[in-house]
Amino acid sequence: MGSVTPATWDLTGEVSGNAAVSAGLYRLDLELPRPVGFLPGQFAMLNLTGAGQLVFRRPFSILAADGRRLSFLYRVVGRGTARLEALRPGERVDCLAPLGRAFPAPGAATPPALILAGGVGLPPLHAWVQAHGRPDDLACFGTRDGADVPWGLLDARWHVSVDRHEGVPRERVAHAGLVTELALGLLGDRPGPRLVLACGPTPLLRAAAGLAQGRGWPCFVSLEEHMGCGYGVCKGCVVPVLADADPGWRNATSCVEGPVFDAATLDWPRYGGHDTEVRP
Amino acid sequence: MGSVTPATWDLTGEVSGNAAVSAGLYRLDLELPRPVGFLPGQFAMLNLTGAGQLVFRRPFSILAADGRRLSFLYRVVGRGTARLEALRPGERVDCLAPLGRAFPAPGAATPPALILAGGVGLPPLHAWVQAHGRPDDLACFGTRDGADVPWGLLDARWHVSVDRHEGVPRERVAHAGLVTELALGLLGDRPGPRLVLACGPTPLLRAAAGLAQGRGWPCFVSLEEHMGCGYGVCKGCVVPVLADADPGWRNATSCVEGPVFDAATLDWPRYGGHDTEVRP
Amino acid sequence: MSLPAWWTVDPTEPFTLGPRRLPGRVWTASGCFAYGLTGHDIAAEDLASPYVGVGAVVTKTVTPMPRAGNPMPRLVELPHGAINSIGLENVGFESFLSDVLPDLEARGVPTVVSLAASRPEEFGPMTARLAEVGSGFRHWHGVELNLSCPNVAEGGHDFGSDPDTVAACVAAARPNLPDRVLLAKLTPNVARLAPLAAAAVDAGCDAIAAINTVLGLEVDLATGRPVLPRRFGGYSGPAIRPIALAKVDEIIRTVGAPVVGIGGIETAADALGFFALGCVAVQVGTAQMRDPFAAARTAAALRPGRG
Amino acid sequence: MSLPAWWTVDPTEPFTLGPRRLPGRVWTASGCFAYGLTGHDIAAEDLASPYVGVGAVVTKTVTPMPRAGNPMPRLVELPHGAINSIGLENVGFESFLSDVLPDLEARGVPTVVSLAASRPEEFGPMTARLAEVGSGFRHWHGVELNLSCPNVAEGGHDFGSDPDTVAACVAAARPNLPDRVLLAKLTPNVARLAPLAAAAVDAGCDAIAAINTVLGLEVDLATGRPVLPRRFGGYSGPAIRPIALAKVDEIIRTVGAPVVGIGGIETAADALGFFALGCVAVQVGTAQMRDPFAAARTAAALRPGRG
Ligand SMILES: Cc1cc2nc3c(=O)[nH]c(=O)nc-3n(C[C@H](O)[C@H](O)[C@H](O)COP(=O)(O)OP(=O)(O)OC[C@H]3O[C@@H](n4cnc5c(N)ncnc54)[C@H](O)[C@@H]3O)c2cc1C
Ligand SMILES: Cc1cc2nc3c(=O)[nH]c(=O)nc-3n(C[C@H](O)[C@H](O)[C@H](O)COP(=O)(O)OP(=O)(O)OC[C@H]3O[C@@H](n4cnc5c(N)ncnc54)[C@H](O)[C@@H]3O)c2cc1C
Ligand SMILES: Cc1cc2nc3c(=O)[nH]c(=O)nc-3n(C[C@H](O)[C@H](O)[C@H](O)COP(=O)(O)O)c2cc1C
Ligand SMILES: Cc1cc2nc3c(=O)[nH]c(=O)nc-3n(C[C@H](O)[C@H](O)[C@H](O)COP(=O)(O)O)c2cc1C
Ligand code: FES
Ligand code: FES
Repeated sequence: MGSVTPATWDLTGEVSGNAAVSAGLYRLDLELPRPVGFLPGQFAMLNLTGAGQLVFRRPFSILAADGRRLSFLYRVVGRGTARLEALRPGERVDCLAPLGRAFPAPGAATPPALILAGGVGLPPLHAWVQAHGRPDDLACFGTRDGADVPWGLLDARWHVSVDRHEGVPRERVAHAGLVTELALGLLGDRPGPRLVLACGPTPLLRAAAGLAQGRGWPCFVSLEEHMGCGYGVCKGCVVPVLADADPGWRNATSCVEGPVFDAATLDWPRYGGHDTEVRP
Repeated sequence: MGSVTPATWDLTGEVSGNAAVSAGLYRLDLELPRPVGFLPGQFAMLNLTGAGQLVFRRPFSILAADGRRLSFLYRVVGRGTARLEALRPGERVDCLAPLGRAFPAPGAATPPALILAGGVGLPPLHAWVQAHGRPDDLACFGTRDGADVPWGLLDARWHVSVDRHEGVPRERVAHAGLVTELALGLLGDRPGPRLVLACGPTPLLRAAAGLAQGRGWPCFVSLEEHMGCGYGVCKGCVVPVLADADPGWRNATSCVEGPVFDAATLDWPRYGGHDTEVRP
Repeated sequence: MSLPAWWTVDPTEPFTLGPRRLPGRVWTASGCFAYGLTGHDIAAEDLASPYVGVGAVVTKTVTPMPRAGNPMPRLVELPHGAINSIGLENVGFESFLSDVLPDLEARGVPTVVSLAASRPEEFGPMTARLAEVGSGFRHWHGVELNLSCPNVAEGGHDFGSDPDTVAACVAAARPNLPDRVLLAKLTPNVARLAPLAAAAVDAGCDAIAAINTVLGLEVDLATGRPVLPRRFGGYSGPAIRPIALAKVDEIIRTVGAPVVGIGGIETAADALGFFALGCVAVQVGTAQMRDPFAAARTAAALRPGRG
Repeated sequence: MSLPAWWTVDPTEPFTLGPRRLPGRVWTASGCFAYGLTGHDIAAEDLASPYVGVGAVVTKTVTPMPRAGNPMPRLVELPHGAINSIGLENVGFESFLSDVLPDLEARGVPTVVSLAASRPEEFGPMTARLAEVGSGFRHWHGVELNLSCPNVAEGGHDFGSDPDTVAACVAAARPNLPDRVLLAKLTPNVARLAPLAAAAVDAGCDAIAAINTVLGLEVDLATGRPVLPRRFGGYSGPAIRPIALAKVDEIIRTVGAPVVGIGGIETAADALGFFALGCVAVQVGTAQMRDPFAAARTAAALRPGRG
């Protein structure tokens, strides 16, 4: 798949939009000096310029590309995303994109997709649905409460689950509970198989992988490791994948061999995973 | 004089104005949470907040105080002043003020003043003229060319000299040459003595001190040393002053014992001085 | 900053260190707050004075004789810290005893006196005189031996990097300070701090103060020459905080002695890192030069229920 | 940045170092640019590739056996730098020889191979094999002996801090590399670098590469524990630049050997500081991880008449 991947560019873009799309999520639009392509699941490494520049860029999944515009969804969790949130239109942002492996594109023989997106894991799967969505796919998005849901982004194809119901607009539906429960409920006893695609908190990814493995369904998950470079040169983002050779596993570079992995190739017991938490 | 000095406050103010007043000079207005007083010649230590914060504050002479507003004139020469220039109204600035020794206030017996201000040395002497100016004082301001002169700030009391005449408005007068030459010309053979007050590049200060010493006139100069703390605790700003005890000189802390010094007390040969130059 | 659950200490409350009760755990570092404020006071809206809640002012290091220090420029800002070659300018031990210390006592400033000398034996008579003059003083809490000023000795290498010498300095001072805290301040410019710390502790000091400045150099690009006339200087400020944490951790885990953490502390969050490793107190240096209320605000922000 | 008058060298032009002509004076540092880009290329508007004008890619240190490195997290950003405990993850010497080096040669990437071993003698056979495999290679320019990886040995202290061992490492490698440049990369985590540098030069290396990372630690305030499972890591990035300049200056002024300067270089201005002190070349590390074009843009900006 690496072969069909669009070329990677190191560009400095201008902020054309940066506003909240839900209680917890912001949308960032960048105008780049030239168009860059992407495949759903690929990401960009972003940084501020000038005094706000960070020692490392930060990885963000690409939500959409439209001509010279690249769009992202982000949550403020620390130093860098706080600075992102303060960006005003016209300010400059360094952008290295696209990077990494994408979610697989469906072929004729590919079963309908079961999409599980948690919180800020939405962008790559939203992009996938826009690019590859088919009528009998099942797209589920789960988050904490109704106010966290970017309703404007989610058309009728998306089913939403929340822990707490407040903030759900009158005209929209949101189920209670975990996104995996929602998905299983919707599946009911419809026959498989399904192509399971997941992005979000590590527990969600584990659940998705387990669900697929139990049924022998194909499953791809997008991991969110800490990243230094994002382009394969620092080895700061490794995850354990199964290997034939001793000792039965090896480190995979998640920014290049991932962030999307075939769930069956990951060494789940050895994988620590981690979720972005707001620092004290 | 230390006794009559207004209390020093550590406050965070809001930028209410920040615009060019000449080709090379900007005026910064800060709205502080409370009024602070100052004596002409005293300075403030300013710093940016957030990502732009500097390791050390920067010293700036106070141009004027009006209620809760404190005003400054500055020139962009490096990292800090470049960040100052980028400040927009509403942004926050840390301000420690007032600091240091002021120019002496004239008493009944004080001879008329001869004021020599060079370039960015204008603010403290402008403040002095506003506060203490008398009809037979002679106020001279010198800078590179006409465009560098903040004409709007200089009323009829001020005589201006420039090296290059371009940029001088039709309705204003600017003499050619050094500010000291201008002053001597204006003095002509009028009888002394004069209270000489000078602030600006080191060569100007040396010239002023020499001029006064030759005539036995009192002279006070404001020195611009690099500063760390600005309030007397780091000893990074010392200048040599004459002392009775061996070895005949001692280090004076220019942020506390200065920046204004009686020129007769400075050990001029030992004083290195330095002028702010724009870094490559 | 919201305080983490593991943090339960109020650093503005007295604590015991060696033979002494000290008023608090956030101090100002030597050379960064002179002998405290002199002449003028400074006020802020949140705090009445820079001393509020500050456990101790470690005074500028004094030497047996007065020193004029090094030529200017001797303090230069760097992008993420500062480099200084002040060269221990100070009023000298005798005028410190006659003028400065009594004044600090009179103003009720909690004081730890920083001393330096060129030979270990000198710390004997110095601490003896100090104990004499300060015998009745309630606010003089102890002595910090500066065994580590990289900007005095040429190239920045000093006697503080030899365990025997460190031990000799501490041993000379200890007997004269039965009821005051005695700290040894060590240089980070060594491969391993633990042996030096162990030597100091075995010789009887109550705590290790670490770190002093890191040997550094900056170039003036216009001239291509070092910005400091002496080429090298002491690097301080936020940039050295992770180095200080590593040194402090090395001492605490291998020597187990009480450590007063120093290095790049600007905020309560920075201080928490040192306390997390087990420091009994911290000192604020370069940040105190920028913000007279840095130590006071750090202390206030670390009071549980206040942060 | 306008280039100062004293700067007249074009760092994108070849220069001689030891027995070798190297293509340029701005290199990428080991471990910060892997074995160069693999698989994908990266383009920019000002430069066609990250290799343009780059004098050498110092490849990630390879060890006799493959290494998986340390547990995650092993690379953490700090306010003014980063600390890492990658633990020398690498493909191992044999697959480096069979797969990586020939590929770099084929792609015409100017290469300096970084080697590490646990015993000095190992550098003999390693460099012999390397010379064998690389004998005909035009783009393989030499070897950098990594005598200084603080995050491999526990606590970060390693054999690279003993002059005799340093000499033994260099002596083992030199005879096998008659026509390639040999560099010794030293650890800054010692009191004095000069004796180590002198030992390396006397043993026959062509230049000293300095500095490697500085021992550092960061605390996760949420847990109160170090962010790295191994507690310590190697501190790099802009924060350590003044420390690197001091170490480089110490070597140049006391040993007089050619030095390749490393530490916190992000821009042409940063690189100029090292050249001003007399460095023959520089390496870009942490900044290269952030910006694939960091070294290329630094080199381009340092071309007289271009800056
Ligand atoms: C491939 C990939 C795609 C991503 N896509 C998105 C996205 O579309 N939208 C979005 O909001 N976030 C996304 N993330 C997570 C995002 O990169 C982090 O939230 C961001 O780097 C945090 O930066 P910070 O400076 O604000 O936080 P920091 O101050 O760096 O850290 C704050 C918290 O974030 C955690 N954290 C730091 N870096 C990462 C990281 N690389 N991955 C996960 N947690 C981290 C820390 O552990 C800490 O708990 C993605 C991460 C990866 C690896
Ligand atoms: C008491 C006092 C009053 C001052 N009043 C004013 C004023 O009213 N308006 C104004 O524009 N400037 C004034 N200055 C000078 C001003 O402080 C410096 O221009 C400023 O600190 C430079 O900061 P920077 O970060 O932009 O430059 P830096 O990047 O710090 O340095 C750039 C250049 O400025 C020089 N420099 C740095 N710090 C100082 C310093 N403290 N004094 C002199 N030169 C320095 C450096 O040598 C270098 O050449 C005053 C200085 C003092 C000591
Ligand atoms: C300008 C300056 C002067 C200093 N003078 C002394 C001193 O006299 N004695 C001493 O023990 N340490 C001195 N130090 C070191 C500090 O006390 C402190 O150990 C070091 O700066 C690290 O802390 P920081 O990063 O918070 O500044 C000085 C530091 C600076 C910046
Ligand atoms: C993630 C990372 C990995 C590194 N790996 C190596 C290595 O394998 N071998 C080596 O000699 N140095 C290694 N280094 C050190 C760098 O080559 C360089 O010496 C150091 O980071 C200082 O330069 P900098 O501040 O520009 O990063 C590594 C540094 C980093 C940040
Ligand atoms: S983030 Fe650097 S290798 Fe993946
Ligand atoms: S600037 Fe610190 S003492 Fe004057």
